[in-house]
Amino acid sequence: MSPEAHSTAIGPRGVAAAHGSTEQGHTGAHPPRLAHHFDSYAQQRESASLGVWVFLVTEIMFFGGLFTAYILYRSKYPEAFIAGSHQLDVMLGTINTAVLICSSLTMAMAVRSAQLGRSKAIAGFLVATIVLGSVFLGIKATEYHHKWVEHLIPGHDFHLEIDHLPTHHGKPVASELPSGVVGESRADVPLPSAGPQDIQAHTQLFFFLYFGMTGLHAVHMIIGVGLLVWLIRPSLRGMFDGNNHNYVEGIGLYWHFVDIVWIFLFPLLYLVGRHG
Amino acid sequence: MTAHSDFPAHSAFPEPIEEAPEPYEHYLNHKYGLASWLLTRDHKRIAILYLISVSFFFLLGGAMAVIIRLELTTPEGDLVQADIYNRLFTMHGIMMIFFFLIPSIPSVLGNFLIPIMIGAKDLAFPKINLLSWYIYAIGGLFTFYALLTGGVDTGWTFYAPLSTGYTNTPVVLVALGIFITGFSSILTGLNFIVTIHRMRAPGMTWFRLPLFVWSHYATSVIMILGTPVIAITILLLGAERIFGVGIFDPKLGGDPVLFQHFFWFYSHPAVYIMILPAMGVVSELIAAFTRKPVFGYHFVAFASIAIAVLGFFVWAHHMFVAGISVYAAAIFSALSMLVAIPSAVKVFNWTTTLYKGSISWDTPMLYALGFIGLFTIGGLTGVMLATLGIDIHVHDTYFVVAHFHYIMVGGAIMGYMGGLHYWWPKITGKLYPKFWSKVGALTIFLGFNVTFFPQFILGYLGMPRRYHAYPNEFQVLNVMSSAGATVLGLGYLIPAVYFIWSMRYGKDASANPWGAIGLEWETTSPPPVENFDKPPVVTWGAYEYHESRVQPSLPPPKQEVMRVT
Amino acid sequence: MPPAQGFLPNAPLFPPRASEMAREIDLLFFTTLGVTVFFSTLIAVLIFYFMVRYRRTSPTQVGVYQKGGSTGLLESTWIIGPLVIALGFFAWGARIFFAAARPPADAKQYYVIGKRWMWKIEHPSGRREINELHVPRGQAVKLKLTSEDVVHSFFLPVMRMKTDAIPGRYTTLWFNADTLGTFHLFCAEYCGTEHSRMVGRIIVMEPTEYERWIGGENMGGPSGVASGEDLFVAKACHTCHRTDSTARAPQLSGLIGKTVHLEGGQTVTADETYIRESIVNPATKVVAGYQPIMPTYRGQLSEEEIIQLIRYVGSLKQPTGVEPAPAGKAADRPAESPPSPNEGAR
Amino acid sequence: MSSTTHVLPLRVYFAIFFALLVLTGTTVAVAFVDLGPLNNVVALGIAACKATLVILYFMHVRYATRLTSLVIVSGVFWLAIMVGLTLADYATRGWLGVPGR
Ligand code: HEA
Ligand code: HEA
Ligand code: HEC
Ligand code: CUA
Ligand SMILES: [Cu+2]
Repeated sequence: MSPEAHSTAIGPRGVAAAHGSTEQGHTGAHPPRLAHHFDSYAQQRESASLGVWVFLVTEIMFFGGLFTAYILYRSKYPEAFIAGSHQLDVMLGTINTAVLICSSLTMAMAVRSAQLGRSKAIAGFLVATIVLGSVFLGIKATEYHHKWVEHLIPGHDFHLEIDHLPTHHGKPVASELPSGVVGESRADVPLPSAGPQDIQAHTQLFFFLYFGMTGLHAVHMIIGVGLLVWLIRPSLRGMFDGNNHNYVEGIGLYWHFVDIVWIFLFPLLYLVGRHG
Repeated sequence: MTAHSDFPAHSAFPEPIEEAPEPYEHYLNHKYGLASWLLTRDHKRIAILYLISVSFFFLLGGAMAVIIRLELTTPEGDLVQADIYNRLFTMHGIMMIFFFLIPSIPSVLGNFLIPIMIGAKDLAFPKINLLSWYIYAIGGLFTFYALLTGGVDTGWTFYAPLSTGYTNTPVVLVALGIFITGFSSILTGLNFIVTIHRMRAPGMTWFRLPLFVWSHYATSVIMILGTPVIAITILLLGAERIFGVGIFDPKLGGDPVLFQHFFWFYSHPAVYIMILPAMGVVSELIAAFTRKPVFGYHFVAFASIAIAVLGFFVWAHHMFVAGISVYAAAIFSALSMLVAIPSAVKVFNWTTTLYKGSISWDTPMLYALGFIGLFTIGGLTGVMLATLGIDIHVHDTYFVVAHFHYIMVGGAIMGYMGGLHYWWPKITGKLYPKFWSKVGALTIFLGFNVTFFPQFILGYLGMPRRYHAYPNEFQVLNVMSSAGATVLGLGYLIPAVYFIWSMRYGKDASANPWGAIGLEWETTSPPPVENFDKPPVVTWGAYEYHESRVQPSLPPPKQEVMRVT
Repeated sequence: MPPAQGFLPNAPLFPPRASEMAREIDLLFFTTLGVTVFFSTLIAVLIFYFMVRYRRTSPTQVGVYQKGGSTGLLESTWIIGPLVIALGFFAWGARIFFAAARPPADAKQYYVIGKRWMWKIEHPSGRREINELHVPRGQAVKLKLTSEDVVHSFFLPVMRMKTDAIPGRYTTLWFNADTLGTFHLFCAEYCGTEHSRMVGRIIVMEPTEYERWIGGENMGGPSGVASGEDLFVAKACHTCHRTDSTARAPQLSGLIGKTVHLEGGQTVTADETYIRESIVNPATKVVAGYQPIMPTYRGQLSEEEIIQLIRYVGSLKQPTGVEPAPAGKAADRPAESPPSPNEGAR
Repeated sequence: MSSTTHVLPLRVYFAIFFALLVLTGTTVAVAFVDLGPLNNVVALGIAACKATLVILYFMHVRYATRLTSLVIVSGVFWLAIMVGLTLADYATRGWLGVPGR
């Protein structure tokens, strides 16, 4: 199953031994910041990185449930999803995407500095990442507030203002736009009489998914910011160098992952049926 | 050695290490006090913490099973009220599955043995290991608290919209308990995967790994890929219940069948979380008590992986009559047939291993052989359930109840008991009375069959499950089942008593009381804190029960190679 | 067929059966059971035999070391053998399952509503009963199931049939009873406190007797179709769904079974679930060429009333002379929607 | 299995960074152009490209072990199982023309 299965004749610790930094045992002096049960820095680092990656896979599946629900309901209620998406602010969404990409860059730089053992630089980039992350969360909070004011919180006095919907003049263009199972069908929602009642119920589903997905994402961001804050002190103390920067690297991987989730959330939530 | 009259010296393989100097330091006695347990990062002590907590939940779940069976002795439903009965089987299912069987073998035996079996000092992330126990305990406390306040009555499957809109029991509390415990499962799986990849001793190649380790690797894969889905499902369920949004509620445009998809996407693979570790145990036992290499090692190893992967493709076989499309039903039925094949491979390879073995009738082996037989019955009835035409009739009847108890009680628990009996001398350094352990094993086997065999017939007769009262003509079989359950319950008491007894009064175990091969038998019983006094280097494959192990002058066996024609 | 008697008079070991399908399912069941028994016995016998034959005789004894281990031949035998058997199960089971899913065209249509904790049943004639299902012998019967609250499951052990009743949708179960008698009806999907009391009886009668029974107590009460027609007027459906050319809404005659083209290019096959959705959530699937002006009737109609309306709509026959177009596109639709590129949109 | 870590030159990071920003701009711009069903394809395609860039360079997977790639691929694969088989049910509902089947 594993790629090493066939190639490695001896176990990973045997490989580590070949690199010469092993066999400290509990008799010899154990190197600083090498946990007692590891033989070498390489072993420790590779364990940590594999651990983080495996964890990120669980995160994929965690968000995956929401994505599945999203796909299903979007294909069931395309109009409602368009109507819901039009309630979101593309501008803010785009800015936030950019902010998050910047923060990924600063995070990557922090990891690089850690690899090079530059304590001050690590801390600097961490602070930059924290600031950018907080900006993202701030903007998100503003958006949430708007939704609250506009009664777009599902289950809580949800009400979709009719005149917020983009009105289309003239005949519906829908029939010119065939689409598949998973796909939006039309430019906008023509709004004569009773239709909106349904749209309203199903738009509530959209907003539930919106809050569910962005909310979980935000929770991950908050945890990430917390972890970054916690990292500042050890990095200033020079804890990290080429041998030992697992914490910076692991938290960095996590941060990038959260960025990737947003990369998918942004078009799925903000950009549905914008054209037309 | 000869002092242990209960366990005659199996001196086929000499004790690998000299008897330790009398009071020697091991993981149990190197520190004392509650804090040294609750703050430990030693995988062996954490395993003990798990052992205590899963046993607690087993007794709790078992106690509920006893009341369930008592209630079902009469058709009227007169012992407890319907509401209570519903809570009983729900909490029975939840405790047994989420808080007992899923963590049992991996977190107790796996935790204790994997590092030793691969020759490591500990799991890759000892702190996370401890954390996972705390998470488990907190989740357990939530659920236990919910139980004290009355428990939930949704069935362990939590189907919407019953669970989201109709019951007024503390669903969110229990759901939260399961959600939290899920993370403990994830962390355990993560730890195992990294440990197996990165912590193997020099010379411990993938195909020298004991099959126990392979099956735990497969289990861990399921844990990390499946468990997050139940977590998100539970979050959605909670959100729907608390905020009244309709992701599963048809009144608001949601779809109740989507809940079932999500739930079974986890819960079907989860049944393999429960059985794979037991299969790993059985592989160890069969090898040790036939003194033979497991027949078809590579096939058995890859069968574990195949089960883990294929197990994710079959979930909707729980939903054949739940309004899914017939085409989807057909796909899932066909895929369910495929997943039976790796199980078949295992069963046949184990049986063939017996051929020309040196078969000992020690207690662990009795459990292992019981496992094979009962798992075969349970598994084949599973295949019957996966057959579309049959499931229309027997879905949600006692046939299903019998199927899964055959696999989970007759299979997984037999494996767990066998493993406990096999490694108990290693874990505690004590021997238990041989006679009573055999009496216990036979009582459990008999009680088990009397309890659950009649349920197959009940199921085909059409008795639906989760029924608190039932038509008169089902009574005879139900009484039989209840009688069996009493025997079964008493059967479980026997090991409970002598295990506890042995911790104080049992004779000391030698390092290798069974004369078995494996790194865990090459260290003292109980093992020292960092598992080995000298870091081991592996030069043998697993189960190399070969004369050359005793007489080094003999040529070693050719490495077993996979030959596929 | 009397229930087979077990060793005790009131403890049958085999359930009664009353349809051809039940017999087929039993045959499949016993075949698979035979395979199960065969393999379980095989394994058990081998285990016991080896256990005794190769019992360890001295504490130092070692098993025979098998050089080279398993052979590809053996392993492929027990991979391919069970695979073939299991796929055989699958094929046979799937055949029955599909047959059980497709009701014959002449099946009489009943409606069943599950509600905690009772079954409400409506006969084709409009007669209603609770927890009892009277059916004529020798007549295919098709049940359209739905639920007012949670998921239930309509289970007739004697027919070896069950189907879940799901809120917001219709599901189908059919059977053709061939044996007279009274048998169990259960709710098989756990639905809350009194789940185990959501039980009843199915009574198979001679057709003549059934006619008498239907006529006998049905004291001129409105038949389902009649009251559906009343509702159609009372709820003002007819104001839009008219038959003349000024209609603002599509004509409903001959709707069931037709392929409907929707706004956005999708198509659906009109069935009960679709009609229900059109009434309760009309804007979800809008017929191509129409404005979504139909008001929602959510919360204004009970499940029974919805069923009345569906039955009424289903009873509206295609105006004679106008055959439904093969593509399912109704000739009376003014829609100019293009042929859809996508089939099977649901 | 490298035992020393791989330090990437700065320009790689900046190149990726700019590529990500450009792709973000593109995805927003394209969303306002009517491409029919292609809109979804483009939106998801761009997102996938961006994710791949982040994974390969910011997360160093290009320079990591094959095991790491295997872990990622299996994550995506299992997600596909979940989405694919669930939708396989919904997409085939009604093919038989019998409600609920
Ligand atoms: C440890 C737990 C466990 C395990 C391992 C299994 C294993 C299997 N299960 Fe089971 N199952 C459950 C626990 C488990 N199950 C539970 C808890 C439920 C009920 C859930 C609920 O609703 O509450 C359930 C329900 C359940 C259903 C749904 C029934 C219903 O509700 O209608 C189905 C249907 O397909 C099924 C099938 C199978 C199959 C095909 C296997 C296969 O993996 C079995 C494979 C094994 C063998 C086949 C035996 C060995 C093979 C041979 C000896 C060779 C000969 C083989 C052939 C000729 C095929 N199971
Ligand atoms: C690991 C899983 C597991 C285990 C071990 C068990 C163990 C047992 N189960 Fe359980 N069971 C489930 C998982 C499990 N069950 C699940 C998932 C369900 C479905 C729930 C649902 O529908 O939602 C279920 C449902 C279920 C039902 C169906 C209820 C219904 O549908 O109405 C029944 C009925 O007989 C039953 C019985 C038993 C019995 C007799 C045991 C015995 O093996 C228990 C034996 C153990 C003890 C008895 C405890 C130890 C001994 C003592 C404490 C001493 C005192 C006792 C005596 C002196 C008698 N179980
Ligand atoms: C205000 C006018 C109006 C009223 C009142 C009305 N409908 Fe409709 N109905 C429409 C329109 C317009 C459509 C087509 C657009 C759509 O599908 O929403 C339609 C569509 C339908 C359809 C789907 C038809 C098809 O060809 O697929 C059904 C079924 C239906 N209505 C039943 C009813 C019933 C039953 C009632 C009364 C309880 C009712 N309608 C009341 C205007 C109305
Ligand atoms: Cu209705 Cu159970
Ligand atoms: Cu299953």
